[in-house]
Amino acid sequence: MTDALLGVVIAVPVLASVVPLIASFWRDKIGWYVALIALSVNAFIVASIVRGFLNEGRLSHEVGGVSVPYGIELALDGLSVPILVLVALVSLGTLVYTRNAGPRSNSFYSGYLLLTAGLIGVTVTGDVFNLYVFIEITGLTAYALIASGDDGRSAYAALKYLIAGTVGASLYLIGIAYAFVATGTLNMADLSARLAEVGHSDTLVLTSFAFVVAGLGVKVALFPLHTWQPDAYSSAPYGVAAYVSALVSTVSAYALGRLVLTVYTPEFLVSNPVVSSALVYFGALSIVAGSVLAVLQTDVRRLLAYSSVSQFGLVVVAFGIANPTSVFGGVVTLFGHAVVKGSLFFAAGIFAYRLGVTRLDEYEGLARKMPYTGAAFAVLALTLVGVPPAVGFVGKWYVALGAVRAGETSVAVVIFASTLLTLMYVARLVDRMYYGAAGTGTSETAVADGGTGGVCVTYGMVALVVLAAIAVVVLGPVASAVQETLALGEVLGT
Amino acid sequence: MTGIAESLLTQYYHVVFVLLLGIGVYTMIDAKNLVKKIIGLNVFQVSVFLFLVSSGYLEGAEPAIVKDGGGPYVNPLPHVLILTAIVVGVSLTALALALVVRVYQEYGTLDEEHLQEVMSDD
Amino acid sequence: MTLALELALVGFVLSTAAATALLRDLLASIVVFAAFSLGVSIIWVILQAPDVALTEAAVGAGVMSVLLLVTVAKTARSPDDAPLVSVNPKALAVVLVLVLVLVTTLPALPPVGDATAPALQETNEGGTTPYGYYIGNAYDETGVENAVTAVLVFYRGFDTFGEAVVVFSAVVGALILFGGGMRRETE
Amino acid sequence: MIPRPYFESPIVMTTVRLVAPFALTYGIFVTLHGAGSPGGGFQGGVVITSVVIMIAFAFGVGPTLDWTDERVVAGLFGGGVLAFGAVTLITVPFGGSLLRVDALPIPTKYAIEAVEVFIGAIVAGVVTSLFFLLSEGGEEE
Repeated sequence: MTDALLGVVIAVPVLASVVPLIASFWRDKIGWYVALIALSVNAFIVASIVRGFLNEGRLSHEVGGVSVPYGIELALDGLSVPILVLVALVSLGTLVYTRNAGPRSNSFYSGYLLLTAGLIGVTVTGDVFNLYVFIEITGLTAYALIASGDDGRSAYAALKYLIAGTVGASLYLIGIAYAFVATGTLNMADLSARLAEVGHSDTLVLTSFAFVVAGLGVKVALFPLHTWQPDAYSSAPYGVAAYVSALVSTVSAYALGRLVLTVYTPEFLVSNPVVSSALVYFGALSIVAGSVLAVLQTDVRRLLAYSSVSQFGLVVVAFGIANPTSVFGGVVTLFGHAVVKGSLFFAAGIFAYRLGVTRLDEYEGLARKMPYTGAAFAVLALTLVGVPPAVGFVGKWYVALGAVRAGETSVAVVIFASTLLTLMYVARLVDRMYYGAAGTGTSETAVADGGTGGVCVTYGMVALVVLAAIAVVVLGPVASAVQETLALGEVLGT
Repeated sequence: MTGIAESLLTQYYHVVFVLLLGIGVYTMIDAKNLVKKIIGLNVFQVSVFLFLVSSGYLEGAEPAIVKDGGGPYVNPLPHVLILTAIVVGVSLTALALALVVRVYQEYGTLDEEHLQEVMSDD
Repeated sequence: MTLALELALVGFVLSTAAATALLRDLLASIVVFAAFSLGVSIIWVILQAPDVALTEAAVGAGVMSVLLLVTVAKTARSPDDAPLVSVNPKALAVVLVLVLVLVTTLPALPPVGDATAPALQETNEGGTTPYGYYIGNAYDETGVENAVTAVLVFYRGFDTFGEAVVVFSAVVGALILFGGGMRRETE
Repeated sequence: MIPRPYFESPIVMTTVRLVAPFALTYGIFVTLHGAGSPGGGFQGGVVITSVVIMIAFAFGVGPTLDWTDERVVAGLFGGGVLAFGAVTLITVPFGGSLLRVDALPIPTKYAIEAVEVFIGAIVAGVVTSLFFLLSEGGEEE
């Protein structure tokens, strides 16, 4: 029965999302409560799914009782368990934040629940076309939530995101179409076997791989396909920016890993050394370009956005190297980045709501005005650099270790170099906050920047950020301990 | 090169797929008007649909309304996928148009260059 | 279906698609786009996909055009000082590269309608293929003659559930944008 | 804001009055006949919506919106999603898996038809709402 829960965990938020819409005929502002109940229920379901995974290993559910490969399979293995847990945690955490920070309309929470359902769907599906459907659910709701800011800027950013995202999803669909032409099947496990039969150096297989990577690359926002992302993150309400930056690109990167590692398989990468190095260089380029662009930013939200480009580059490098060590590093980076980046946006929101600061130069002396949030922000930012023992360090360590084991020492050098670049912009930020002269109080951009007026920062919001800062430090050692449990070697078939 | 020339003749639906894709991408890059970009996006998506549906086509076969003694049938699977994809596409278009209306209300223009000017003035 | 007729249709679809790109007037673009959708739906009929054809006609030509028209009525048509936009060389170059890359993959594709194509085999090394399975079992297992409906609702029903969620998300998204719930506040 | 492009035309109004009932019937027919022939909930739902859109073109969007009860429209798609979701979940205790419509105590064919009807309701409700939202959305602000 545990395996059926993989579908229930998608259906619950979908069903719940109808309630606020219908209820809006009678009452406003009950969406938050509905979302809280539904996502709490979901967290319990996820807990029992994880228990099932720990007892039985890989879970698989055939929807409709139709056997693989004729129906749709939902599956959970060591690669997806951390992502599922992540979605369950972050979706609840963000609710704590949006309680006061908003948006608070009923329809917003319907969208929020649907987005969560989409994210979970991407994580647990075992079918390449079903993945497309869930990617589109995730995209559609993410565009709408980004546009929930009060000003036209967010609508325009959302529209650009929509066009880029739809092109990305369509490129992915072309990739799937090429694979379908070559094999006639869509189930991931079956497709993997059939692709191997067709031959990993077949033109159709290679074309399909190229389109899948390019399409998901747009969704992940890898350099140079990232152009939609900074505008989207910097014009959305803080709560939405946190949620989207923490999860939407994360599950897309997971989907990329799922396809590369379990459909095309590491063997495909071994038999096409050119393709595998291209993938690694693609990621490495993103690492460097993202860091360099982040250094150049003056707006904190844009800085955080470009830093994501760099972090996801690291994840792609990890998947491109494709040994269990590097993939583990990639998964840890995904998890750690999500918690860190989401919380940094929370903290940036608290600064903006309380003091009206959004730009780097306005962060002067911030830590003295808001010591708790300031300290948490500093810890989270340093985690991004990879300061041990926090989770960012553990992720980078395993990716580098995997790279060295695979003989890709140059990649380890790139990772080290990007750490220095990251240190550059983080140090600049933290230095300003702690040693800069105290600013002149509330800046005038506060109201003009939208969404800042009238939000009262609660203890809950500050506590959330502080808790997250503690969590990312504790998560480091914990992450190393679960490496065995995830059995990634099994997932990769090595 | 002869391989390519030959496939142009035997697979003109694939050629149409490539050309439509090109037209769609061209419209998306070139058009300054946001609504026009959305139309381009739709042409682009139709090209992908054409590729998938043609993969299920079997010369001389009938649609898969399965009866005893009938056949051969075309592959119904790509049709199902495209039905889903068309509906997904129209949902995306609807949201895109809602965003367009919102942008117009705010800035009074749908021209991309003009929009960028107005926004940088803020 | 004769080849000449098919080629004429293909020509119609391609030229209407090109016209949507080149016409400056938005309203004209939309009308041509509706014609394009109708042409495409006839291609679906030729490719023996009547369900797709019906959907394309209803959704592509119908709903899409209405929504586009409503949007243009609410916003603005482009100034029509020249009927056609001039060709943009930069965009054309990008597109040409893309098209050339795709053309090189064409020889590897099986010809359209070819009975030896992998997607049209009833069995392979893994046993019965999805195609073979649906053709052989859909009616017996579901009692539904139209295999497309059987696959849509039963075998791949979860996709369809996702599709319903996408449609629902679109309206939720529009409600988020235009504020409030379903209830109109003006009354 | 440009004036709404609406002209009262008795010919159009009469035509719509005559055609609307047939279009509605056809929409319901297409929704219900997906099993044996091409068609189904998505196409049927769109045809049903076309009735509302026809009326809006003939009599003006504003009057049509006043005449439409939003609760019915929201009930259509909300109810459709709830019903489809319920079918997805209710089959778990019957057959041990999601959406296992062949495990329900009714013939599979009827279960499939029922799902098509839910889809038709969702599509009809959503497209009608989208039409109204796009033509009236945010106008009062």
